[in-house]
Amino acid sequence: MKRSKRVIPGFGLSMGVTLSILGLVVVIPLASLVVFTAQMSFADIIKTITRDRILASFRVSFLTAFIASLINLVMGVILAWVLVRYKFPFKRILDGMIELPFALPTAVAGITLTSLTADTGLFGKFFGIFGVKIAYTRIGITVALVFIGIPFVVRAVQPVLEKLDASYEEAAGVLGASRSKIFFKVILPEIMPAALTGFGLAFGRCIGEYGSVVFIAGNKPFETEITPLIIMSELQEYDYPSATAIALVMLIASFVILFATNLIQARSAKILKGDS
Amino acid sequence: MKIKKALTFALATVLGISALTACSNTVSENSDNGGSTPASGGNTPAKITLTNVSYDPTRELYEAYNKAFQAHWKEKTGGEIEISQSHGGSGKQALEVANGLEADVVTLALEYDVKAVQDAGLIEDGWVSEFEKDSSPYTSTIVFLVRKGNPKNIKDWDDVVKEGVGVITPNPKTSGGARWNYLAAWAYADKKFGGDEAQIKKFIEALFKNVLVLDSGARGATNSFVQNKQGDVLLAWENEAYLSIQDYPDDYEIITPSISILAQPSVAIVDKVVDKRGTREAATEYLNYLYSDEAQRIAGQNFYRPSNPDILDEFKDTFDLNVNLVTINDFGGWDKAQETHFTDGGVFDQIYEG
Amino acid sequence: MDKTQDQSKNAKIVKWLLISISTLFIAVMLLLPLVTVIIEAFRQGFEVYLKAIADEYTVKATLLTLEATLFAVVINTVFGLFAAWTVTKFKFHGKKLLTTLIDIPVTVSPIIAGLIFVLTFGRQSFIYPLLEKADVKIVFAVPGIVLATIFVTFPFISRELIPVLEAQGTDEEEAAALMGASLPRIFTKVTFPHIKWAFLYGVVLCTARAMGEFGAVSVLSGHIRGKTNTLPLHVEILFNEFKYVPAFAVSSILVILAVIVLIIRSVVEYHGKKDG
Amino acid sequence: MYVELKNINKSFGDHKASDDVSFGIEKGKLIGLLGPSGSGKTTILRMIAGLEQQDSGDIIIDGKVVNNIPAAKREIGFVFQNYALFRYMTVFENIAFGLKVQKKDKQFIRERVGELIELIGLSGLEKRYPSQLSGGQRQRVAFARALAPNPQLLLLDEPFAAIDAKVRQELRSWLKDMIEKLGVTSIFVTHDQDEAIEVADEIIITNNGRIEQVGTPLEVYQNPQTAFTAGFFGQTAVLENYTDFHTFEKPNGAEKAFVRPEFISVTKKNEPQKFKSSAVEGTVERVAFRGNNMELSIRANGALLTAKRGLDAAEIHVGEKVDVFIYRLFVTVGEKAVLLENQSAREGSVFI
Repeated sequence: MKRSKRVIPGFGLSMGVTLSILGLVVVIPLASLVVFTAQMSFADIIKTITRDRILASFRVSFLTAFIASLINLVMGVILAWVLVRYKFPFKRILDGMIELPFALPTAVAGITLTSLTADTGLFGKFFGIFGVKIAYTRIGITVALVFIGIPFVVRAVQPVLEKLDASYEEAAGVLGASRSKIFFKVILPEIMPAALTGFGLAFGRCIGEYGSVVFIAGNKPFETEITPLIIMSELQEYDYPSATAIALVMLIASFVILFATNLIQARSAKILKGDS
Repeated sequence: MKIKKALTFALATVLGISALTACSNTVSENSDNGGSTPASGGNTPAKITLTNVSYDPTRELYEAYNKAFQAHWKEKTGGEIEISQSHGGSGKQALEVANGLEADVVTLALEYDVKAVQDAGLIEDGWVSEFEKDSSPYTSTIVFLVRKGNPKNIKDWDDVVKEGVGVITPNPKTSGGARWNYLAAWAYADKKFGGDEAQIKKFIEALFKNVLVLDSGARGATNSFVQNKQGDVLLAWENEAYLSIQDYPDDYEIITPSISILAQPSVAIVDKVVDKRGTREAATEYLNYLYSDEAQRIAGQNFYRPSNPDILDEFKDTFDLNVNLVTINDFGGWDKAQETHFTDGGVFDQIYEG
Repeated sequence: MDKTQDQSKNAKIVKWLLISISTLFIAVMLLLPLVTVIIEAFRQGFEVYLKAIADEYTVKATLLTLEATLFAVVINTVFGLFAAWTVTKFKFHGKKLLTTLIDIPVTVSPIIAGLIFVLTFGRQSFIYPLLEKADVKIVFAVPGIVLATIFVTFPFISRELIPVLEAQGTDEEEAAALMGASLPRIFTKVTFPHIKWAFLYGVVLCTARAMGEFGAVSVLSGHIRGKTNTLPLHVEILFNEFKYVPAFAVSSILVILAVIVLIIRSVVEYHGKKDG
Repeated sequence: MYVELKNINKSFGDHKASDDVSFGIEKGKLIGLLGPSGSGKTTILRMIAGLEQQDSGDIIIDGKVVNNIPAAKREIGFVFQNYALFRYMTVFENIAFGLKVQKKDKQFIRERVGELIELIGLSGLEKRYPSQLSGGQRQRVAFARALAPNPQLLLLDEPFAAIDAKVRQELRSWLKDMIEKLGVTSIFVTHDQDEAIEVADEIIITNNGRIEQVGTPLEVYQNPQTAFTAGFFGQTAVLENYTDFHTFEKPNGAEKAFVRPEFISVTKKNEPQKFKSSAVEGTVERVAFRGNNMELSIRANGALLTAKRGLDAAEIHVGEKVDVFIYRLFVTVGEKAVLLENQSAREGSVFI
């Protein structure tokens, strides 16, 4: 990196404010988690996080979060496409509702979704006809997580799609490509980095989601018990070391996910900007 | 140049931090209006506030009791008293107190949870004998709540473990009430199989095979059973079961099993907090008054079994007094019960992991 | 674009198919829970509803929620502006790490978010004695709630600002700086007009999320009625008291707040696009 | 005629982009669509490609009415103004795209793309992404991509607009050579007169959605038939009262006149001026060095004229009084343009 003199003023001030708030709100608290866990021996940590029940909860959390984010990836791209490319009645309303999961308290969402998808609820009854149970199963968890993750992919893809120059599609069209080919070969590569970023954020958020899931999950060990709930129950057993060790695993997972999305963005930036 | 930059930087950092702490200071003052300030002087203060950290099913009980106590306090001292309630899973509540939630008194589901607060250094040893009846002013037990007409014909624990019966109970790992459920079932099996541990475990295993939803708290379990109509039988606190009957008299019935457990919720003064806030007198009176006839009746009206036998007798039409109740001492006390059954890798984990 | 009858017919089918899928998805996943909340809230008539929302504890919880939201928005605004300025206007080592740290709160489980503050400021923390001496309560008191709210909404404003500032480059600021403009002047006259709408959008999102946070606040609150109960927690309490109608009535306050915020969001976005 | 447009109309809202446009193009020709921005030239190109649909009129390519044939089926190559290279594809993938769409076999694609990369002189850069190429290289790739499926008609939208001046010159001749070599009928859009004159076999001048004139560069330059064309080329000066300058006749309905720099002879007071009697006096307001000549701005009879003067001639300074003689000018009569020779010079020799 070149060391050029900074022309724009305020580096010290803005960096100082940024770092102090960041430190106080994010870094110190996160570090305290690490410090606390570090009081355990490494072997104990490993032993704690590899208990069958905890491994099972990782499986449940990661699997449902992954499926939910995958559904959101596909639906997010479709929604973004529809909202950017088509004109139809009530579009503004549809667009405006996307952030609802951010705004609606997760507990309210959980309670409501549970009452809708339980055997007695509107959807529970309907799917019950086909013998599909939603509430208190992994499907239920997935439904709650889909709800939580909706805004991420849509809001990541939408601006990219809006800015996408029409000439790319026209160029492909003139060259004889069909609509589906244009979409998959030309448009999709353009929006994929954004979509994957959204996917990563949704995935990270879903793994850790608690409020909406506890109501709908059923919480049965090995079946529908999610990791955040395990952390909660470890806390209630005054087992701080276990809780923090498991939390640390989740935290590392968050870091890895963010790191991966950053990598994707860096790779696409490299292709787009050509700074090799 | 470098030094100047560093100075700006340091200044900014200090500014940022002081801004933040300034915020939190104002906030904490806000939150405390009428909190810790009074009660330090010797004269009767204008208003005292107490925080009672309790567990889930006592909401209605303390709502009624607090009113009665306020009247009593006024009569006795002429002063006003305000009581802030906090409810939640018993274990979680204990943990929060241990972590700094400022509670003057705790009224939790089990002795074990109060002990956790004690272990944090907040409650002095010997609290169990500080109040009458091992500091449990009221007791309860575990009963079955079934749907009206008892379609699955559930009479006792044996019927609960039958195949095809859907059971709702909270998770013993996270819910105090659920531990009572578990131990009650264990007590029954213990008697049935004459202490044959392998068979007892099998029995408990069969019970949890039938569990459809394992909510994290007693109230969540009741919601699953009552609101979302899951399962055939809810293993519930006696008072919870009666509350549901009160709300939906046409939908549910209570079945009392032949053997259950005497659940003794514990109350205690949080010494560190009351000393700091100067509320010991009020807190002691608050818990003492729980043993008064008035309070005992309030407990009975809220479907808790009064610990005063005379008052309990007044409610003999409500409670099935013939049930054979074991106590936690039959399990060697809470520490042992916790160690054997509920710690990680304990019997409960073995049931699921095995 | 395709003018053959067949193709344009196909395109139309695809268009309406995608619109239907999107609308159905939003209706089922977002609208229905919303409507359920409202219907349940009014199940026992308007009077019961009014009584529920005029309840002393509900009012106090609403005020606390608004207070926490206000703090979160103010602090995140300060942070967001400074962080975005730092990240986009200067070159320095460790920029990637900084942006990753800023993003971390999005993917950290709310439970862990609560836990880390308990670890940092709770009894077992080494700074607890200091706090006790100064009689500053953080965990299980309002400051803890505020901190948790700040944490979960931490990147919301900076995330909106950074891409806009990045796209805008540093030319204008450099030009202004060369003419001797001071930092406040450069910021208010040159930079801010560019990011006005993105900034407002971030504030709106931050507000929405701050009002609805459940998990993290739940861990840090202590649930003392009338003191440390936010609206989402109050909903849970009512639900746990089997007061379903009041629970949904209080939820409806949150829903209405969310809808108001989302309407503001739409308006902001609309203006932003018109200007941009 | 290989490409023919018949009575094309096209509006965007209130804006009339094409107003009864008709013209024809012969096979193998390189056509320049020239006009100021907003004159509707790009719309014409996009309609030929099928990227826009005309409101009325027919477009005929190779004897077939293509009105209802989608862009993808018209077998047209199109080079976009910004090139629209697919950013996530390498040079090779970009050029191969059209062939892959046609499901050509791999071997064929490899050969054809290799051939084209050779042709555009970018061998060795196959694996680069567009962002890693210079402007000129991108343009060549866009050109190769358009040519890969072997189109019968190549359309180029402002092909040189995004390239810096030095490379532009070079690319112009490269493109002209390339198109001649391949013999593909081509139409390019430009707002740059020099570019059109230099590159095109034939120029179509558009203005306000209408075709003003069609012809070879020389024809269009020398014989503008409309007022617009007359004023469009060169650094024309407008004379509101051209009769102030001597010895031009005044046809019926004549309004104003256009004068190009090369129509003007400037002499210092002490230099001989052949038509001194018909010259007027002017004041030099600005002198600018233009590389191979000096450009003079002269105020005469209230009008500001631009004239050229060789570097060999004696220097002229700002503020100097000079003699200005106009050989010829274009006079507008309504929409038409008429060339008028200075009557004094009619007998004299003409030079451009």
